[in-house]
Amino acid sequence: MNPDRDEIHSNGERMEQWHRALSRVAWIAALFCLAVLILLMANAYNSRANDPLKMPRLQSLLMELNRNPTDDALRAEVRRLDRQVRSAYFRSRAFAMNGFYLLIGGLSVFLLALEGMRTIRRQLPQPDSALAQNAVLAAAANRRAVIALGTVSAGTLITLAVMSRHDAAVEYTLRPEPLPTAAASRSDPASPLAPANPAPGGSSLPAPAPGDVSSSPPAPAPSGGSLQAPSQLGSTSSLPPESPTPNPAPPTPGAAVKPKPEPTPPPSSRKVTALFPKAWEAHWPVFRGPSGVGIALTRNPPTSWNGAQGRGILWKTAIPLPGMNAPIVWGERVFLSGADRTSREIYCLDARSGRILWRKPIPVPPLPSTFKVSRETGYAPSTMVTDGKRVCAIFVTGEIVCLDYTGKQLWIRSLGLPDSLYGHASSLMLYGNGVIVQFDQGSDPSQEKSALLALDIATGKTVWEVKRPVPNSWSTPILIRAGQQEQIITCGSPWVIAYDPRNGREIWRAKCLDGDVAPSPAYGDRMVFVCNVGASLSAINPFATGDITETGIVWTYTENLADTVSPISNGELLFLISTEGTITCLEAATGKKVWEHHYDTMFRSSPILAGKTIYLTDTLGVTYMFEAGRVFKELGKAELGEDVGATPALVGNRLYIRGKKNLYCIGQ
Amino acid sequence: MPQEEKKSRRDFLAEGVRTGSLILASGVLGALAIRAESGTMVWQIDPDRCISCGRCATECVLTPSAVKCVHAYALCGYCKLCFGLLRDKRTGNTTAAENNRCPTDAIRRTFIEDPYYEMYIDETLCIGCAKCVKGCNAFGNGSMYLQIRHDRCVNCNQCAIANACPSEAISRVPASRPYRMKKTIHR
Amino acid sequence: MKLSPSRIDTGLPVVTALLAALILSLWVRSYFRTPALPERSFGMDRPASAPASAASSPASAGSSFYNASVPVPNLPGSWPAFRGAKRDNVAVESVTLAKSWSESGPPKLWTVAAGEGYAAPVIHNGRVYLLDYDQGAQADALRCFSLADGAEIWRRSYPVTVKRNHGMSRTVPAVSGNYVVSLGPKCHVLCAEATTGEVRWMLDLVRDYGTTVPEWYAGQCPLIDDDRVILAPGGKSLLMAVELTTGKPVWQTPNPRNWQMTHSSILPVTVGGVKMYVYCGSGGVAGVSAKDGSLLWETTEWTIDTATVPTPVDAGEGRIFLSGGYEAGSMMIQIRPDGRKFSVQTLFRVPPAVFGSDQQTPIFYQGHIYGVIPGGQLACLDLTGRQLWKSGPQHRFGLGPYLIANGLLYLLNDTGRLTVAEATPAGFKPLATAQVLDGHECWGPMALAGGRLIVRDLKSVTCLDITQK
Amino acid sequence: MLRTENGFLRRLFLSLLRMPLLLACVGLLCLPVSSPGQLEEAKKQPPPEFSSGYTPPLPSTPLPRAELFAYLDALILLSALSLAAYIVLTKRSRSALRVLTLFSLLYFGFYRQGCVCAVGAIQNVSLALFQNDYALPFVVGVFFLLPLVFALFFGRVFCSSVCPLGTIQEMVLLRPKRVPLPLDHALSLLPYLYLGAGVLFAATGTAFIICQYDPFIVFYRLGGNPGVVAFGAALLLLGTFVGRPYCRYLCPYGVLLRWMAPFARWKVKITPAECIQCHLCADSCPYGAIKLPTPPEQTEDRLTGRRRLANLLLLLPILVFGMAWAGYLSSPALSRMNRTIVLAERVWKEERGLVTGNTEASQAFYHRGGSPESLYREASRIRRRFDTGAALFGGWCGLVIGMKLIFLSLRRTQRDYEADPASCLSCARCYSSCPVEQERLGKFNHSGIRIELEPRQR
Repeated sequence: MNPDRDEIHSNGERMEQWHRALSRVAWIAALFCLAVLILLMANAYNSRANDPLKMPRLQSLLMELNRNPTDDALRAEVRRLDRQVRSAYFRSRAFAMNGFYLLIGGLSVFLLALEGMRTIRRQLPQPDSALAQNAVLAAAANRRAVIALGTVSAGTLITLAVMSRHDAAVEYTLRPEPLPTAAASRSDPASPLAPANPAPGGSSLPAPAPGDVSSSPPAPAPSGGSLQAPSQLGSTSSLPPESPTPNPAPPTPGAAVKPKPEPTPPPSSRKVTALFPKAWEAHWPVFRGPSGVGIALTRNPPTSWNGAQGRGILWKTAIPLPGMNAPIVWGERVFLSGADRTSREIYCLDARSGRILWRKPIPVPPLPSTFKVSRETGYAPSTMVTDGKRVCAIFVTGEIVCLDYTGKQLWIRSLGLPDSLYGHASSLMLYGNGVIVQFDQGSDPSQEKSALLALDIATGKTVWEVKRPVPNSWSTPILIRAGQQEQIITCGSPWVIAYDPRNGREIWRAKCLDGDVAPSPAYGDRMVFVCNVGASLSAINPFATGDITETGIVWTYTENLADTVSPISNGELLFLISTEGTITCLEAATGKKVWEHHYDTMFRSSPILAGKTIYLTDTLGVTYMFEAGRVFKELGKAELGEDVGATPALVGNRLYIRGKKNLYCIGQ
Repeated sequence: MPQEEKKSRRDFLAEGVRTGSLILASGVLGALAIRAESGTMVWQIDPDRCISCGRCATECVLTPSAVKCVHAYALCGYCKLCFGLLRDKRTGNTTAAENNRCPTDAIRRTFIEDPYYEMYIDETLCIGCAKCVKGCNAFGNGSMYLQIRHDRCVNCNQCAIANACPSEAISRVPASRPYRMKKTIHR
Repeated sequence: MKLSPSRIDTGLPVVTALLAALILSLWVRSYFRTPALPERSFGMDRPASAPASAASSPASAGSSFYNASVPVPNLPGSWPAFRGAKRDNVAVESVTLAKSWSESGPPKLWTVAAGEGYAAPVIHNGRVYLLDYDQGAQADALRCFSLADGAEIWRRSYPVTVKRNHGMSRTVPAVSGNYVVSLGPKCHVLCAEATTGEVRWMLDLVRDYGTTVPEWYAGQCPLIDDDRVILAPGGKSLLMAVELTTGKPVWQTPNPRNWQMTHSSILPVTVGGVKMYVYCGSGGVAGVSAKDGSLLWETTEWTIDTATVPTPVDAGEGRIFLSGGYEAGSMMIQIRPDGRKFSVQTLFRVPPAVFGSDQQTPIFYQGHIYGVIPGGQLACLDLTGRQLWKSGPQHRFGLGPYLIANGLLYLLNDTGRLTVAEATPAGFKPLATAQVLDGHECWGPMALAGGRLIVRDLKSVTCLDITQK
Repeated sequence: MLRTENGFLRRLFLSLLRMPLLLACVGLLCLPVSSPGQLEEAKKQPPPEFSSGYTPPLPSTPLPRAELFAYLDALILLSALSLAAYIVLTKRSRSALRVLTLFSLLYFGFYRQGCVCAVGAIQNVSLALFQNDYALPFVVGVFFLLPLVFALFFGRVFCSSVCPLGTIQEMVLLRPKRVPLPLDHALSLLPYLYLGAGVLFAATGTAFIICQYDPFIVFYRLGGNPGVVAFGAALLLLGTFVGRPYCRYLCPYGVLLRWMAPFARWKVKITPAECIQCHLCADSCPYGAIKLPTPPEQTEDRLTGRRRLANLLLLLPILVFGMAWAGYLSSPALSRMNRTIVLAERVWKEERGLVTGNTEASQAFYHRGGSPESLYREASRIRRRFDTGAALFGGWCGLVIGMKLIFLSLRRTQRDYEADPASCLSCARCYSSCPVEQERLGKFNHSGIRIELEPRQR
């Protein structure tokens, strides 16, 4: 015997043995899989009876039990069945999961065995001789097959086409724009919804002659005298950044934005600009900066700091009494107020060192025990104003006080304890020599408790006062110039009202807010923006008089509305910040959403725009800096290390942030 | 060498196509991805839209469903007579099987102080059937609601429940904000 | 070491087969070995020790307030008890009521703040009475206001600890002559002088009559009938009458089946010349003789597991209309004299989609029944149990109250929007609507006297002038 | 893109005409509307007054898989693709490829549960292209793009061993049978139609049908729609003797790869050197991707062929426009896949009393206080998209059928046995059938006949 041959033989023999072994294993694995599959199916079938969501037997037992509530045997049966169903459900779930794994395992063994068998019995390639066929005939057959399938698919489409048009329900699309009140509003010119004829000059908004105020609906006559306009107006070229606004995009149907009712843009002279004296430009004399809408005029604001490490912090001064009011700055002086239940104080700090130059306690009578303010408001929520010589402050209790720069009290008067849900919190404003106080209170507007007042900053005497048809609110007014018309814009529920700052005469009003109104208005290019949670963000055309609810609201937006934080606009874009942390960027002209970004935090203080950067501080003291552009871009983030509720002040190259306990000055 | 020339021309063409498609594809995709919040999206239920129809329990690709009941304690009225827990038709106010609404015994209550009880949901037992949600919405504060739990959800490209949802309550949300919790601020 | 060939082709399959069989048997075994879940029972969630019911004697530790300087206006009209003088929620006003309002709605005369709840006022002799809960003082407070301007005339309070549990106060006092009677959330009955608020007598139904305070506190509004106060304490007696002047029991109906107190109130009705009081207890409905409190009839057909809130409605000719929430729907029963007793027959029963009321009591008016059904729509039912109309999905009123005055239906929705509509079986015909309250849960019943409509939300009470100017 | 200039101008004109009306509408919308949502809000209770110092716990919010892992997936995809390209083109090893296949099956299949895959990503890309409110997640973009880029350079290496849909079919292929060529050609139209439908429904925001009817994902997830499970099981059973039925006759992503692969810089070559025309490899491809040399004799004269081609070229525009028209007409039926359309039609009918009762969806719609008018507007907007989309889809179907016929009528000459780069799945099976390859590997033993070739069973 040739040992070599023998070896080959025995090798072949062994391979045959292996082949047989694997074939048997494959059979076993197949049987195993089959068994598992059958058991799984049996389990699935069985578990249908134990579906906890469908238990007809249990349901009928329960109904029976409801008929015989005293039948304890029935009750026990219900409990037993309930337990059985639940147990069976979870048991069969576990069983099925394990079964699936076993099935996969069995299949793997099966496939592996087959693979092994194939490896043992290799075969030579055996090309099919029939492959070499007539190419022309083959191509013809191929074409026929393709045509057959093509016919089938075309037939399907045609069947669908034939079927689909014979249905009444497609009719709704035959009218692309629904015409809800077409007939009504056309035929009835007296209807309040019927639009006025377009006025000459391209504007379709009804524009009664100026001065014809008496004809506009409720325009309460203001009492008292008049204020003088600020002597010299600030140049408005630097704010807001003006951009040549292209024609607003035509409305897209179905968008969340209401179409702009004016197809042609108003003449370019119709611009909304800030209203403040030029002398204010180097200071921060009122809430949210000289413009009152949070636009800082500085060119090189600080961009990074850290309160805990002291990096970038020029100084930090503890403020003795708490207050949610924001610091105001004039020259090298910083003013703020603080108060608790028993005392009210005003502080003057040196802007260079942070030293408290003086602190002035304001004598106030003790509060009645019934008077309560919310913890979040505190006793000094309103920001002060200064005209460069004097500072005025108002407290939650309605006392308004004026001091000179040495801390001497010039006058004090009380507007009475406000009947306000959270306490008076609207900040003061300043127009010429008039301190503007939006003193909204009461829950029922018909009681006429709310008023807008202008007090002479020198004497505290009322220059004019006008009653407001709104309940308590917490929003601070802003001053704007719409074309040549100076206006105070006030927010209340439901009315947004514009007054002439000289005499308090009402210019226009729009009904578009609701709820507890706290955010201040903003303005941009040609519009005024107001918002509150529960209502909407509305863009109002301020070039009008009378009740413009139906004519003056250019667009509205209803998502992620602000309930505390005021919106801010750079003219082209509008930024809406919700307390819950969502920042929405909208196109100011159309209200279209440009972007949205969410920070997982809470915002209560209002944003500041410096150059192209928006500074926004959250309640934990983290200031987020992001670009006021068409794409969200975070430019930086800086921590103060202390909770913050007040809006910062940004003047020169210094940023002042009031934390819970300390005032920080940030800069180089 | 026409053959060679032809070949090199073809290669050149292929090269051109390759470069062109690369530039085009990366340009288009770059433009698509540059939009804000282009991170991972996950599926979530808007509790304000949910009508507790019960499809979440049956339509999810997972069994039991990735949808579970979440309890917003800050919204809860802590009722002793909790309609998320107890059936409308009862024989007494005990939590025994005949009075309990939950088919899998996933809701437990613990006594806090008179008259308040805390409801706790055992997610290992919850199958997302929305029976408690329906009860809590009908008679209670609506503090119980369904959410897709992301420790279970496999984040299908097309959510099977979203397809079946009659109230279009399920949509994609950024993975950085994966829940739509009910607002818990009382106004 | 080489494997013997003969061992491979039998050994490997045998090992595999054994393994497969083992795995299979383990898997199948796991199905039968999984421990069953425990049975769902009760008791584990109960408080460790039952809270000791503070058996206080509130009458002694009360406080009061009386401001004699508040002028009491001489205004016409009266709404002396829950659902008005005839307990039918239908008012006949001598003034003309406005059928349309300006945009701002009917003028608001005054608003006063109240503790959280749904307790509604009654009006009598220019005074408004309200059983309020004073959260600050932790006390029930029976308060009296001037109908003209809402100025508080007097207040009588006694300490009771009530925690927010879907509101705190929820009962309507009853006033008759110079007495006002109230039933507090924890079943304290107070009788006070209507003009000064001086306490006449007090009862603690829990302590004295074994009442169990219902879930979410008592909702029963006491009934004054001549010189008696009719109460349904459950517990020791199903119903009882006490003297209005002294609080001494006149008669007590035994309660052998231990029916509990519900949120439903007592309906006086006369059938076949016999005056009786009809009450929905926890276990059914019963009628007792007004004379001596003897049980005239009872039925266990009508029970609602969760809470019986609406009061039975007298639908005339011995018909009693019962309705409820929690899927109960409605039922009409017929009471007929049957010898010395009375027989009860069910005329029809309808599901809640046809008619049912979660909280408010429906109104029987000119042969038809009006009420807000689950889902919030107003519906009209005829006396055969047929639904004639629904207000439609655009007109929903939630759990708010409604009443009929001079043929007009006044409906308040949950959020304080008042709607006036014609009360006609021909259909829902709204006339005017206005937002009159800003708060929510405007669930307290309304009271109307002399064109002054008093409405409330969770935290305040407001008086509206709904007359035609 | 889908909005035509013409329609836009018409709408602008109409909206100018309706200006007074719009003003009225704006006024109407400003009036306070009380919706059921507000009623719901009103039902909420203030929080309980706890006296025992109890503080309510916060509901837990388990987070989804971290974004980092998504990037890791992309990295693994890149590595797997690179490895596959190396194995297929340089190492030319089928066994190494099998190991990678197994890895992909386990990782992309069972571990990552088949999501996100490149196949489904087509729809995300279409949705992002046509719906402005959907942003394409970066990683999905990568999953979509990477296999295509690799196909541009290395052929369809993604199909070979990375795609989770392909690997599971690769595993079950036991006894490959040849699919009759006409059937193969006809069925190969299906992926194009499927792609068209997938893009249409994704771009209109209707559904992701490719994912919805993904037949194998149900196995990776151990559960899913019973119908899809049955479909998947059927495909796997079919796949035991028909090579990769899904990849060849359904996969829409394969269409894109098919377009890229012919331009690949490095392609699968059956023989490492010169083809010796031994035709041993002819039957080695289970996927029918080996092109055979053209037989020398032709029985058809050139003129007939040319005439047919000319006819087909003339037919093409007719086919395209005819099908586009049919598609446009069938858009109402197709659009009923969209839930908004279905809801709008239902509400429309309900409002007019054409049907009685509510569906759950219409009930939910009324419950959330939706305005039918805005629903109709939205539905009309979707319908307009569908009109355009369905016309494009029909045109696409016509184009695909016509082009296929034209390609089948083109006369090509080929001398060697070559893998068709468009349909070659780079599975590396053919390599071992080539004697030249065996020689390269040194498996020819000249002392005796010992050829180890890829096993075949018949």
